[in-house]
Amino acid sequence: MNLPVAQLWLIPALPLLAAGIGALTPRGGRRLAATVAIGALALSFLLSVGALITALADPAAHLVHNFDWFELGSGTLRLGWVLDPLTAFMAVMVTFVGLLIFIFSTGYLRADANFTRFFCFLSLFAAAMLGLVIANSLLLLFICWELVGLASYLLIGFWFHKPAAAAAAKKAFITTRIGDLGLLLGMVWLYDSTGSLLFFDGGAGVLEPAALDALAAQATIGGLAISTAIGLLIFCGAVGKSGQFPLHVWLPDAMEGPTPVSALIHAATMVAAGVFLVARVYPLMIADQPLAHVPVHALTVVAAVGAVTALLGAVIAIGQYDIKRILAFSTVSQLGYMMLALGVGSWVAAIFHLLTHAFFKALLFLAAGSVIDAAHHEQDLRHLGGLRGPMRITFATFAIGTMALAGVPFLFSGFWSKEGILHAAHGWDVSPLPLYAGLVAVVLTAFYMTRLVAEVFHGTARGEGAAHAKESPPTMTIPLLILAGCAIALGFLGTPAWPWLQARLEGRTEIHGHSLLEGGGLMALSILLVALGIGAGWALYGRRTRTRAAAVDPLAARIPRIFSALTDRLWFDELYAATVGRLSDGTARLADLLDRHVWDGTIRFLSGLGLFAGFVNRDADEDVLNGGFDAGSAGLRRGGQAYSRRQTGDAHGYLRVVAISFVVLVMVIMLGGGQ
Amino acid sequence: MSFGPLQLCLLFSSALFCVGLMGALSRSNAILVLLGIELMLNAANINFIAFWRYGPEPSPATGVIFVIFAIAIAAAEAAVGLALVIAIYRHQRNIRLQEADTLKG
Amino acid sequence: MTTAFIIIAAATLGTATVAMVLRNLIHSALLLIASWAGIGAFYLWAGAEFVAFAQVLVYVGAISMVVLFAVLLTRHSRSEFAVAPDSLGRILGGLLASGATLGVLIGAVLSTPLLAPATPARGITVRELGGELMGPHAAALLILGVLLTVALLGAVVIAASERGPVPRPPPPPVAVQPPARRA
Amino acid sequence: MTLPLLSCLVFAPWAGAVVLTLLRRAGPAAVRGIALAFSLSTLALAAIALGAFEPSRTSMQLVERHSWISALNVHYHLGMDGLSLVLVLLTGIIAPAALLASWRITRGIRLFAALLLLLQGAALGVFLALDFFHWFLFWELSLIPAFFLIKLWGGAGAARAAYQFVIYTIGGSAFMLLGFAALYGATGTLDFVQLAQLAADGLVDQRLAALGGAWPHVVFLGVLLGLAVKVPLFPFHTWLPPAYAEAPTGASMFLTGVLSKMGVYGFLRILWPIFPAPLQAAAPVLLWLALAGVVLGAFAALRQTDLKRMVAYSSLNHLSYCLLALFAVAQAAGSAAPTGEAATAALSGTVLQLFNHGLSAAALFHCVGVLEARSAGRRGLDDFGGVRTAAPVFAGLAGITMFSSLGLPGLNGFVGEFLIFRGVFGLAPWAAALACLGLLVTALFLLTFWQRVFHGPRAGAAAGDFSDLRGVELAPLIPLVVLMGVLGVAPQLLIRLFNPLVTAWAGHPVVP
Repeated sequence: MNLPVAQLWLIPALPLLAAGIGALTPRGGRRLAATVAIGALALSFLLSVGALITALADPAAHLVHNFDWFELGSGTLRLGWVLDPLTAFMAVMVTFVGLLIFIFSTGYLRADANFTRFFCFLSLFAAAMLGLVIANSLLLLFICWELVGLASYLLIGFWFHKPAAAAAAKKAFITTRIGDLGLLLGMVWLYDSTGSLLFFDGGAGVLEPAALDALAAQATIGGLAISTAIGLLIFCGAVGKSGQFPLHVWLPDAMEGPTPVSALIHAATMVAAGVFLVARVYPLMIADQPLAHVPVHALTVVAAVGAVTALLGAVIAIGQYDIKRILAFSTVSQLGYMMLALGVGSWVAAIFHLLTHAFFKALLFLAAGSVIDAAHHEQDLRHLGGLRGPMRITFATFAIGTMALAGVPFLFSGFWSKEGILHAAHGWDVSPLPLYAGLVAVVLTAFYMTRLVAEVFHGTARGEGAAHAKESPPTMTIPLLILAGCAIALGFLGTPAWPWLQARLEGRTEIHGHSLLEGGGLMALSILLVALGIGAGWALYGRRTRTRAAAVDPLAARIPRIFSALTDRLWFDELYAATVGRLSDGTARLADLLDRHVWDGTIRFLSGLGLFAGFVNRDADEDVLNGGFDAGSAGLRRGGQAYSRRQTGDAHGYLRVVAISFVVLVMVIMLGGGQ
Repeated sequence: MSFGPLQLCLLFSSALFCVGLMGALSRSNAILVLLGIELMLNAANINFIAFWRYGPEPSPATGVIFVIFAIAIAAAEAAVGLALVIAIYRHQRNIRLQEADTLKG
Repeated sequence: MTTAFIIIAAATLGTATVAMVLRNLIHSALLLIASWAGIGAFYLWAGAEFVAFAQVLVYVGAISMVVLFAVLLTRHSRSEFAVAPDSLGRILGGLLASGATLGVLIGAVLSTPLLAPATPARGITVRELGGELMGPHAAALLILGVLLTVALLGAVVIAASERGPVPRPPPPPVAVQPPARRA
Repeated sequence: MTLPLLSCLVFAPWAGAVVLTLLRRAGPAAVRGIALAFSLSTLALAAIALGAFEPSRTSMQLVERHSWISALNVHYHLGMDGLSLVLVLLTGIIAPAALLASWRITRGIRLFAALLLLLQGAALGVFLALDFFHWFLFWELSLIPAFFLIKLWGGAGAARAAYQFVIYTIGGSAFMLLGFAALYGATGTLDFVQLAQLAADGLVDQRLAALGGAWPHVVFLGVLLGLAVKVPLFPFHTWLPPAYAEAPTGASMFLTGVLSKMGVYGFLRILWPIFPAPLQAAAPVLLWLALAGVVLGAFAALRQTDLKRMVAYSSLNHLSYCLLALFAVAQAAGSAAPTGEAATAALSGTVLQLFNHGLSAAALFHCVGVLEARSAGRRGLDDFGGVRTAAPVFAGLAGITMFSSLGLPGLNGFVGEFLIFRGVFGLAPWAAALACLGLLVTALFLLTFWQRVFHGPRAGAAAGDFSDLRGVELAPLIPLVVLMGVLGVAPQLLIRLFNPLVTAWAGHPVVP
């Protein structure tokens, strides 16, 4: 089963069609909407598998299909799609995870009045995300990039009658748009410098050597190569979308959306789009590597941002009480890992982690959703507890996800992908700091996940919801089981001993495995750190479980001030509100004041001067232009009254005036030598 | 100082014009005012004919045509004017022009 | 030649002046008719025969009639043809203004060197005049026709006595039958 | 002799106005029907013109040129190129939409419809006239119906806003008239095509210089001022928010959809081709002003609590993008750098943005008008809440309109803005970078609008009986929204009309 590249557009087109049908389906057509959406995505999944088979036949090739969008000057603006292993793996992952989450949603939202609209938006998201994945043009990618942003906005605000959801949706859109503007600028700069936005175009694309050499050769402000500057601007987009520091603040708030949305968009796919973007334009990002004179390489910035984010997300996650927020900060942290991997030069490690993370994080979110649904929308872990008994499947799958995320060795996919990243960071010769950050984050990740599992599933139920929790219906548990299977199995596609996935991504057909003992020291260290994290977590939270909701957190009892800082997310929101928010408010106020008083006032002043020259007017009090206008008409009216008093109605008088004027006129002409 | 026919005609028309003007200015009866104005119009017509006939650049028919049109318009004017006089009379039971000042400011 | 002109001018001016001074309206109107006839004579003297005929037809024939009708329609009683004497101030003002106008006009005429032509322009035949009127001036003639029509209609509308709508006779009283009461 | 298509285009709405004036007895339904038929005539005739139009020719097409006042060398000269065609199409779409949006007006509907038709004819005249004499007549004539529409059907402060609008614009136009009088004195012609040709040969500057003194500057600044007030260019925009806010919905739609395009059209048709050198000299300053319009316009919108004023400021912001692109091109016109592609992109973006802004701003005003109609004239940001719950269809269409306005890819607004940014970046990179701020703030205030009015629990005027869109309220919105989607996916439909033209302009900036 092969899918030729020319037909690649079918993959996003099918969900798009489903979204269109969903938009027109009345509220009652729940079954129809869900069937169409799931059916379309299932077909897309099959097509993606076909595309993967095509791509793996020649993994080094970038199959492209480009077409004209519109005329521009003497040429045309062209878009297109590309098929290579990166695209194909991503498409398979998106469609497969998406399919499972769609199925899960039919159970999770079974009681929601806007069920059809939910599937319409989900399909729209899937279409945009798949379009993003197959794009062979930065412009097409940007278009889909914004559309996934739109879908994210709509789905975070799905329960728009809740003010918090509406505010979170807006915050997500605006914050990511800040990054997107960088991407837009990078894109126009790239277009301006190379005259094309196609990635691969038979030698003329921007990711092909001719264009890259030209970009790296030219210098711009601050001694940066153009490719560095463009790369950094494009990275801005990735920072916004992937919730990297300093634009990470929207992602935890985005948890106001329904949980399947959090699983699909804010864990598995969309937030990973930033990583995908950097991986896609990787040739551009590394174009400045040979240049020694460049003050900073693009990838160095990527690595720094990734390291900071990985650490920051993990630290803040420790102090949270909301299940979904813990998972959200965990996502931030894991995305930081991926960026770190990109920055230290191993994009395949990043993509491998992206794929495994998509599965186990989707699993974690869906399992959390199962808990929340069973506990009547209780998300605060202080009010949960003791769910291990009533929710066996959920607990088992959640535990598998936790172990994958924490990096429990050998069996779980997260271990292998994280090892790849740490290995790459170890090999980076610029600075050891990313490695240290990654290692610290390993401990923290294991710690906060252990805390989460202990608080939610062990001990006793501390709330009404948790006390009456029952296992979720099969539409929800079956996707959990499948995802749990993948969270284990996927790791074996990329072990150091048999790195099939990495080789295919890099376009190689032969696989160079090596013994696990190579670099075994690092692996042993990280296993030790995972054990340390889990042990510490268990020691604090597992041995003596919380008994009532109001009890003080054990860690908070030990380091109260630091812990409350973590609970308040290190005050990033407050900081931004006090700086950026204030600045924007102030500018708006200034612009408004300028408008109302300075510009308008100047004009009024000028018009007042004109009026003053015309007739002195003492009554222009209220405001000069209109008051002046009124006064002007009043003056005219007074003059008119004076003249109208001369209108005596006496026809003789008029005629006399005419006669006398005539006489005067003739005399003036004659005496004035008018001849 | 001898007068050519043109000067004579012009003096004649000037005198007629001023007689009409005097009537229009000094009489209060609206009909007489209108008649004075008719006289002034006639004086103007005399000038046209005079210049047509004795002017420095005699032309074939312009003056005559002009006068014919002026007479026609004067007829119209007289008809409308006198109708107005009758309307005024009906309104205020006299035709004293100085009393028809409803439109004063 | 000049004698004829002087006689005509004197008659015209004399009748006009007297007409403007008289108190009796009927007399004034009759004198003015004479004055208009004098102007017609002047046109004949000047060789504009057609204009002379038009003058006689329009002024002596038509406008005089209109004037007389107006005079007759605007008096209170059968014998009241005399108008009230005018105020002295108004007469003086009129005299002053018209005298000044006469002065500047005469001054202007006398001080302007008017080149007399070698030969007076030849007269114009009625045929030529007709050709002119129907040729180059056809449009003006048409417009004039419209103007006259409109003026006529306007004069009729203005002068017609405003008679309100005929009052309707009051409706015959309808016999109101009280509803029959069934007891 | 063929049918004088362009004359028909211009005068058909006026004929409609005359017909409405004569039909004193017609009922409101008949009046609306007749007005709509005449209003739609533009679209029908424009479709015919579209058939006869050859995009590949860059000169004027369907030209009508007759001697009019030979003593002044004034000709009745109409012609159409890609730019005119796009704007005529826009007028053909917006004018019926504005009429439909005013369908429920009961007070003086006959006069209202007649004034709207007069306005439509005047705008078409501006877009098609090629002689300053009647171009200026149309230009000024457009003010009179606009004045009465604002004053008679407007809100509480309408009288004041209307006077301010008219006096301000007439003030600007007076300077323009002065400029053109001097230009006529210097060159002896008022024909745009001839003037542009003279300018291309360098004769306009030469002859103006012959007038001596400050005249060349006075002429240029006069024309600039007249156009700048109309667009408006920052800081000559203060008449705009009150005028747009106080006008009745239909008039606001037409004002922002069509009338605001007249100024930019004037820049492209008059200022740029006839005064290339002075414009280039002034471009650096003008670029800053346009940038201020983009950024401060958006920020000022953020601060507004009156929804109509907010949308009015967004108009300022969007039109300033057009001017930004235009000035960037003008500034770079003489430089040696190869700027052709960037200039083409910037100019294409400008024309596209004109059309797109017309669609989205008119639709936005209609949405605010619907809110007003539902709440007895309230239009404050805090007067509503949860409208999306009460009226989902309305919310959906309004949402698409807003996302189109904030430049979401996939809808029409994006393509124009992308091309403008691409062009401006190639010509003046720092300006493009700063203008990004405008994009961000636009998103911010539109989403604030959306969040406060449509989201949250039902509150304010939406708490009670708030019905969804019905019948004729949908009529103006649906075609606009459909066009937004179609043009977002297939901008080629529009671009093909003017691409050869802007390519020629970008090569050597002389129109036509």
